Amino acid sequence: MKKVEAVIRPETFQLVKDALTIQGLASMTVTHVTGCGLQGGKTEYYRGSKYTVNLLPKVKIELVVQDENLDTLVNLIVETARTGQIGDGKIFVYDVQDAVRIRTGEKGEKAI
Amino acid sequence: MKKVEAVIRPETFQLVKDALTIQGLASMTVTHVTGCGLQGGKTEYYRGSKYTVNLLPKVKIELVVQDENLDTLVNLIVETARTGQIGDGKIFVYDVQDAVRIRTGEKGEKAI
Amino acid sequence: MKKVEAVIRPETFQLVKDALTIQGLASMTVTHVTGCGLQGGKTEYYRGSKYTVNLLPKVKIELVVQDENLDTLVNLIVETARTGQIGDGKIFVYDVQDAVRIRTGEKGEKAI
Amino acid sequence: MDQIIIIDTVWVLLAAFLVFLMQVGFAMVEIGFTRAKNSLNILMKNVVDCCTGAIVYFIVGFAIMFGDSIGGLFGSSGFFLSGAEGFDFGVPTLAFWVFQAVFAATAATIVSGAVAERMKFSAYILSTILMTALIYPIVGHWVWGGGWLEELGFLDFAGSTVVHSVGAFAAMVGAYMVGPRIGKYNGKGEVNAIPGHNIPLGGFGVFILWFGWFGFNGGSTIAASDPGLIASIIVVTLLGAAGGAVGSMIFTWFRYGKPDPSLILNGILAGLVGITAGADVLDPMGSLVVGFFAAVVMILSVEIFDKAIKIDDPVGAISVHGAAGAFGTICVGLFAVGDGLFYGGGVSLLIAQVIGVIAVFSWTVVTAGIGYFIISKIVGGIRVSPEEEKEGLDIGEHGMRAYNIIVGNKAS
Amino acid sequence: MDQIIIIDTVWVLLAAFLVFLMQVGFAMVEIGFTRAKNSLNILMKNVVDCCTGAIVYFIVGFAIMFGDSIGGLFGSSGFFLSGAEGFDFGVPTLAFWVFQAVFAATAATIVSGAVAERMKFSAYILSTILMTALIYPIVGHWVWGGGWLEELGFLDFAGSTVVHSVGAFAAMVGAYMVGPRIGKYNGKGEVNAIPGHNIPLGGFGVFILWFGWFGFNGGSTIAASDPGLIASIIVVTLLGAAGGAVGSMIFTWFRYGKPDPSLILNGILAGLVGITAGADVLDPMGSLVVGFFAAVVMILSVEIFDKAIKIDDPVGAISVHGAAGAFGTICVGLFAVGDGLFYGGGVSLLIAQVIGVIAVFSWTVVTAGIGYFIISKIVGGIRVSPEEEKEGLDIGEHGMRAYNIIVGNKAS
Amino acid sequence: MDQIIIIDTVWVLLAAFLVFLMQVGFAMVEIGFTRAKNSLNILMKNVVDCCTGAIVYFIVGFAIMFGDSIGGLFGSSGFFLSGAEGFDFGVPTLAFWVFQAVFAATAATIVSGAVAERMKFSAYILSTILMTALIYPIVGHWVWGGGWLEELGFLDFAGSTVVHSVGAFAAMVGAYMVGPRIGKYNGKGEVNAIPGHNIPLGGFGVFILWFGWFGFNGGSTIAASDPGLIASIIVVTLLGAAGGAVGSMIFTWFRYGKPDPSLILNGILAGLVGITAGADVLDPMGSLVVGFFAAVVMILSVEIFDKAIKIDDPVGAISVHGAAGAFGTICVGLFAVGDGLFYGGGVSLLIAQVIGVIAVFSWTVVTAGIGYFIISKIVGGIRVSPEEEKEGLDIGEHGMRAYNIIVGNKAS
Ligand SMILES: Nc1ncnc2c1ncn2[C@@H]1O[C@H](COP(=O)(O)OP(=O)(O)O)[C@@H](O)[C@H]1O
Ligand SMILES: Nc1ncnc2c1ncn2[C@@H]1O[C@H](COP(=O)(O)OP(=O)(O)O)[C@@H](O)[C@H]1O
Ligand SMILES: Nc1ncnc2c1ncn2[C@@H]1O[C@H](COP(=O)(O)OP(=O)(O)O)[C@@H](O)[C@H]1O
Repeated sequence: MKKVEAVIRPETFQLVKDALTIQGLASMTVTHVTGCGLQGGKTEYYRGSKYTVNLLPKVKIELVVQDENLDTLVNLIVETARTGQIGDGKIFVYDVQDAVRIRTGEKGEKAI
Repeated sequence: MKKVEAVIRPETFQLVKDALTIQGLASMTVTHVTGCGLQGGKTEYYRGSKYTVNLLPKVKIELVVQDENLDTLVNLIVETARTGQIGDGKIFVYDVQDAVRIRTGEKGEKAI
Repeated sequence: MKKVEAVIRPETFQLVKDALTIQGLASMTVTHVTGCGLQGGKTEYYRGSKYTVNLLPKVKIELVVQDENLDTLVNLIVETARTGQIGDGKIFVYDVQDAVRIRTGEKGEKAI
Repeated sequence: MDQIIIIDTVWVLLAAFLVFLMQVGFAMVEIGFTRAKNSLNILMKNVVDCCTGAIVYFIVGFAIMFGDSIGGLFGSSGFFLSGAEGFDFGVPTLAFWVFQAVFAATAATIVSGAVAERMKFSAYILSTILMTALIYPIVGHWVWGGGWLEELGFLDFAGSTVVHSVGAFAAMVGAYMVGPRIGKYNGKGEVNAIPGHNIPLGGFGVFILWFGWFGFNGGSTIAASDPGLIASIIVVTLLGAAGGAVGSMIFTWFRYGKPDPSLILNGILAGLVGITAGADVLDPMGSLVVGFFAAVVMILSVEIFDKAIKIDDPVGAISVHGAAGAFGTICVGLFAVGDGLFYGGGVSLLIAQVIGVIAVFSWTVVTAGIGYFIISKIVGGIRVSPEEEKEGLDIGEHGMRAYNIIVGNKAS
Repeated sequence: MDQIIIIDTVWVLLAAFLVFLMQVGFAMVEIGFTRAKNSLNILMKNVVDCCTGAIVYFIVGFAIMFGDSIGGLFGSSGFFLSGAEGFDFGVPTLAFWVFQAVFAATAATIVSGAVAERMKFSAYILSTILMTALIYPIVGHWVWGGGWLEELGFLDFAGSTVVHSVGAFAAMVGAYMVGPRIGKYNGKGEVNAIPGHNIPLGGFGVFILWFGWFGFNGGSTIAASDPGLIASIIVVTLLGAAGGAVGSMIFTWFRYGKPDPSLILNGILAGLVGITAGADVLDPMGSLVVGFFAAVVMILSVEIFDKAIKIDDPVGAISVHGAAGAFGTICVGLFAVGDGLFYGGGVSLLIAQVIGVIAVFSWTVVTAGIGYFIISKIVGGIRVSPEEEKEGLDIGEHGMRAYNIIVGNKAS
Repeated sequence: MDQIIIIDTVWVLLAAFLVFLMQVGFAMVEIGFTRAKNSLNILMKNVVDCCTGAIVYFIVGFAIMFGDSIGGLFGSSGFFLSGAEGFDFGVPTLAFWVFQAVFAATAATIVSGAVAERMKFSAYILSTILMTALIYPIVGHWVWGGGWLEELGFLDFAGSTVVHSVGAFAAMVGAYMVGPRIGKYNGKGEVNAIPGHNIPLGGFGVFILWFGWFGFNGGSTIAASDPGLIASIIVVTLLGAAGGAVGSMIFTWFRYGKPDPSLILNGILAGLVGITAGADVLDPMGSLVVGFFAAVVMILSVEIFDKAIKIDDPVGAISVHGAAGAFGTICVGLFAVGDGLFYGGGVSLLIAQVIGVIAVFSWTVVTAGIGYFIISKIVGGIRVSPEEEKEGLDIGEHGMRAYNIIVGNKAS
C-alpha cells in the first residue's frame, strides 16, 4: 500500500476530485494548508505597506491506495492539477505499513 | 517507531482521547480535516437546490509511538471510535525513521 | 528523499521559516494543528468553571528534502524553535518513495 | 394636545424599533456563546420566536394582557386587535400594540438561549406560542393590565419581572426538562466547560441589547411628555449597565484571578435587567449600586445553577434575566426614591415586591412545566436524538451548515 | 404649525438614519451568502454604491426625480440641490433629500448581491452611477415626482416597485449579462449549490434590514403628523415580515422536508418587500396574508431563476426584491382597504398597478441592458477573468484578503 | 414652549443612543483590524472604557467640563451631578449629561485601537479614567463649557478636535510609549504588515460608526427646534463620509494600484471626522471637498506614522481621528459659509482654528505623557510581557479564547 500526498491549488481541487471519482479512487482525506515552494509568494498591500504573502493557500489530498493503482493515481493528479504556472504543487509518495477500517476492524489491503 | 494516523468522526474524538490518556498514550497531533470514503456524502438542500456534501468533517489524529505500543494503540482506537456505521474512519500505520524532541534535542525512542 | 515533519509553537514559526529561507530550504507545507504531549494543557476559566485546554495550538511544517540536507534541516529547526520550555514540539523523519512536480511532471530528486 | 400625541407616538414607535433590534442582539449572544454546529438552529429559533410571537400576540396575547379584566386575572377583549377603537393608551392603540408586541417577543426569546443546542425546533415553536399567547400575557395583565398585582402596589416599571423573569423562569423549566447537553457533566458530575465558539460576537450582541434597552426602558413611559422623567430613565439605564460591568469585572477578577469576558458581558445585561423594574424611581447612585450587585448575584447564580442545581444554561439566561430580575424587582422596595426602604419609605413596597416575584415565579414555573409536558407528548419528546445533538442541530433540523468552506459539493 | 414641521423633520431624519443602516444589512446578507474569497469585494461594492450613489444623487438624480416635470417623464431642476428654496415637501428640502438619497442608495445596492463574485469592481461602480443618476430617478419621477404613473393612479407607497423592483430588474439584467459563476452549473446544466460561507451573518443582516425597514416605510409619509397612520404602517411592517417568515418556514418544510434557514431569511425580506407598496393601505390581516404569499412567490421564483431561466443570483436578490416586489405592488389592487378588489373597490386600481409594474419592468430592463452594454465597452468586459474569479475577487480587485491567520508575511 | 423642550429632549436622547452605539462600531473595527488572539482583550477594553468612562464622567468629568468656570480653564461644580437644577442647557440636565457622557466615552475609546495588542488591561483602565476625568473634560471646558478657546472664537461644532483629536493625540502618546508590536518592524526598520483577521467585520463597524455619527453631529445642536439646521447637518454628515470614501478609493487606486479596502473604510471615518467640526457651517459642496481631502490627509498620515515616525497604530486611530480631525478643524476657517476664508470671511477664524488645534495638541500630549508615566509606575510597566504578547492577550489577560472549536476540553 502507498500513500499519495498531493499539495495542489484550491482552484484545481474540484477537477482532481471529479477525475478520481470517475476512476473509482475517491477515498481521500483533505486538508486546507498553506505552502511555499518555487512560487515566491504574492506581493500585497495592507494599509499602504507592501508585503509578501509567502504562504499561499493550498489543498492537501491524502489517498492510500494499493500498489497497482499508484501510477494511475499519480498520473491522473498530474494531468488534472496542472496549469503550467509555478505553484501547481507537488505529489509525494510514501510507503504504508498497515491500514485498518475502524468500522469492521479489517486490516491490510481490504481496509483501503 | 511507528506513526499511527487515524481519521475518525469528530463525535468520537473525545472518547478516543480519553481512552488514550488512560493508557498513557496521550501525545498526539490533531487536525481538522474533511474526507470521503465509502460514505457517499450527505444530501443537503441549499436554497431549493439539492446537493451532496461529499466531504464530511473528520478529525485526524497522529501519534508516533514505540513499536511495542502499536497494537494496543490501534486496538484502542478501533474499539473507541467504532459506531458500526459507514464513516467511522480508517487507521494508517507508517514507519518513522527518527524523532527529535526540540526542547532537549534528544533523538530516537527517547524523544517520543 | 526524506520528509521532515516538525510540530512547533506558533510563536517560533516565523524564526524557523526565516532560518530555512536563508539556508535555501524554503519549500514547505504548513498546517495549523493542535496537539498535546508532555505539556499538560492549560487551565482556563469559562463562566466560572475551571477547565483544561488539553490541545494547544501548534504549527506543523512538512518539508521534503534530499537525504544530504536532512541533518542541516533538523538541526536548524531544533536551534530556532527551541525555547527550553515544555511544549517546544517534536520533529519526525520519514522516508519518501517518490516525488513529482505537477507543473512539469518531473519525478524524484529533481522534483523537490 | 394633539401635538403631544404626535410626539408621544414618535417616541413610542422609535422605542419599539430599538426593542425590536434586541432580537438580533439575543441571536448574537446566543450564537456566540454556543458551538458552531448549532448556530443556524439558534438563529432560526430567534427568527421564529419573534415572528410567531408577533402573530400570536396579535391574535390572542394582547387581548389577554390588556382586554377587559376578568377579576384582575386576565383580559378578555381585543382579539385580532378588534375593537381597537375602544382602548385608550394615550397613543394610538396600534402604536401601543407594536411596543407591547416586541416586549412579548423579548420574553419569548429569552428561553431559546437556555435550551440551546438540544431542544427540538418544533418543540421550541410550540413553547413560543404558549409564552406569547398565555404565560407572558397573564403576568402582564396582573402587573400592567389592571390586574391584582397592580392593585397590590407591586411596581415593575419596564419589566424586570414581567418580561425578563417570566422568560427566565420558563427557560429554567425548559432547560431542566430537556436536560443538560451531552458532555456538560462528566461521570462524577463535574462541570465540563463548553466554551462558545465566538465570544466577540456575543459582545457585539450585548452592546446591541444595551442600545435596545434605551428603548425598552425609555419607551415604557408610553409618552415623551415628561422630558425630565425620560432623561432620568436613560441615565439610570446607562449607569445601571455600567455598574453591572464594573461589578462583574471586579468580582470575577477577585474570584477567578482574571476579569472574565463572558461574565462581564453577562454582567452588563444583569445590570440592565436589575435596574429595569425601577428605572423610573431610581436615582443615578441607586442605579449604580443596583446594577453592580445585580451582576454579582448573577455570577453567583451561574455558579449555583452550573454546579449545584445542575441545570445546563449555555448562555446564562436564567441567571441574567431571572436571578438579576428578581433581585432588581426586590431592590425597588429598597432603592425607590420616596417609597424605598433605604430612602425612608417603609417596608410596604418591599413586601409588595416580594409577593409579586413569588407569584410570578409560581405561575410561570407551573404553567411552563405543564406546557412542556404537553408539548413533549405532541412532538414525541422535546429533545433531539443524541446522534443529532452530536452532529449538531443545524444538519439535523435544517439540513444546512452555518459556515462553509466550499470544496467538493456536487449537484445531485 | 411650526412645531409640526419640527416633529416631521425629526421623524423623517430618524427614518433616513434607519434606511441608511440597511446598507450594512445588505452587506452582511451578501457577504454571508457568498464565498469567503469575495467578501472584501462585496463589502467595497456596498460601500461604493452608497457613497457614489449619494454624490450622484446630489448632483443629478434628485433633480431628475423631483425637479420640474417635463411631460410627466422626468424632472429638470434642482441639480446640485440648487434652487432648494423653491421646493416644498413639507419638511426642509435638505431633510427630504437625505431621505430620498438613502432610498436611491438602497435601489443601487440591490444589484450588488445578484452580480456578486464575478462582476468587475469598475463595471459595478459605473452601473451604480447609472442607477442613481438615471434609471431609478426616472421611475421615481413617474410615481412620486408628479409623473404619468402617479397621474394614472398607480400606488406604490414606499417603493416595492420604485425601489426594490427597479433594483431587482436591473440586477436581473446584470446577472444575466455577466453570466453564472464558474461551477454553478455542471455540464448537464444541473445546479451545483454554492453555499454561502457565513449564514448567521446573513441572518444578522436580515434583522438589521427589518429594523431599517421601519424607517423605510414609516418615514415614507414624510410626516409624523398623523400618528394613527404611522402606527398602522409600523404594524403592517412588523406583521408582513412575520407573515413572510412563517410562510417560507411552512412552505420549505413541506417542499424540502426541513425548514430552510436561508430561504426563511429571504422570506422575511420578501414579506417586507411585499407589504411596502401598500404599507399605508393594508390592514393587519391583509399584511399577514400578503407577507405570507410574497415569501412563497419568492421561493418559487428562486427555483425558476436557478433551474429554468438559469440566471445565477447568489443571494436571491431578483426573487426577493423583484418577484415579491411585483407581487406586492399588484396586491395593493387586491388588499387595499377601500380601493382593493377584495375590499370592494373594483378593478381599476388593480389595472393601474399591473400597468405600473409592466412599465417599470420594461424601462428598467431596456435601460439597464443598454447601460451594461456600454459599460462593458468602456471597461473591456464586465466580468473578471476566470483565474481571478477562481482565486477570488478580493485578491484580484483589491490585493487583500478578508480573513487572515497570520504566519509568514514579510516586509518587501 | 414646553413642547419644544419635549421635542428637543427626544432628539437629544435619540442622538445619544446613536452615539452610544458607536461603541460597538469601534469594537468591531478594532477587533477586525487586529489579530484573533487579542480579540477578547480589545472587546473588554471597549466595554470597560465605556462603562468606567460613564461612571467617572458622572463623578468628576462633567463637573470639570460644564461646572462654574475657574478663569476659563476648568469647571468646578456639579460633581456626582449634584446641583443639576442649577444648570440650564435648554433640555433637562440629565438628558444633556447622557449626550455628553457618550461623547466622553467616545474620546476614551479611540485610544484602545492605537495601543491594541500590547497594552496591559490594568494600564488601559487607568488611562481611561484619566481621559474621562481630566484630559477630555478640560478641553471640553475650553471649547464648549465657556472656556478661553470659546472666547477666542474657536469653532468646533461637534468635536473634530474636542473629541476625536483629543482621543487621537492621547492615543499617539500611548502608542509611542508602549512601543510597536513585536514583529511590526524588522531588523532594518522596515514595516512588516500585520493584517487584521477579519476586515469585513471592520467594515460593518464603519457603517455602524457612520450611523452613530448622524446622532453625533445631529444631536450636537442640543435642539431640534431649527429643522433646517439639523437637516443641513445630516446632509453634511452623509456627503462628508461619501467624499472620504471616494477620496480614499481614488487616492489608493492611483498610489497602490488597487482600491485598498482597509483604507477606504478608514477614509469614510476620516471624512466624518473631517466635517464634524464644521457640520453646522459647511454647505454640501464644502463637505464633499473637506471629506475628500480629509481622507487623503489620513492616508498620508498613516504612511508617515508607519514608515517615518514609526509609531505602531494597528487601526490607524491617530491618523483617522487626529490628522483628519486637525485638518477638518482648520478647514472650518476656510470653508465655513460666511466666516471661512474661501467664502469671503477673512483669516481671523482660520487663525483661531489653528491656535485651538495647537493648544489642544499641547495640552493632550503633555498630560497624556505624564499620565502614562505615572500609570506605568503604578502597574509596573504599561506593556504586557513578550511571551504574553506572542501568545495573545486573550489568554494572558483573561484566560479565555475568543474563538473556539471544541475538542478535548476537560473539567479540572
Ligand atoms: N519540498 C517540499 N516539501 C513540502 N512541500 C512542498 C515542497 N515543495 C513544494 N511543496 C508544496 O507545494 C506547493 C507548490 O510548490 P511550488 O514550488 O510553488 O510549485 P511548483 O511545483 O509549480 O514549482 C507549495 O506551496 C508547498 O505547499
Ligand atoms: N484510502 C483512503 N485514503 C485516505 N483517506 C481515507 C481513505 N479511506 C478512507 N479515508 C478517510 O476515512 C474517512 C472515513 O472513511 P469511510 O470509507 O467513509 O468509512 P468506513 O471506513 O466506515 O467505510 C473518510 O472520510 C476519509 O477521510
Ligand atoms: N508522540 C507524538 N506523536 C505525535 N505528536 C506529538 C507527539 N509528541 C508530541 N507531539 C506534538 O508535539 C507538541 C509538543 O509536545 P510536548 O510534549 O508538549 O513538548 P516537549 O517536546 O517540549 O515536551 C504536542 O502538542 C504534539 O502536537
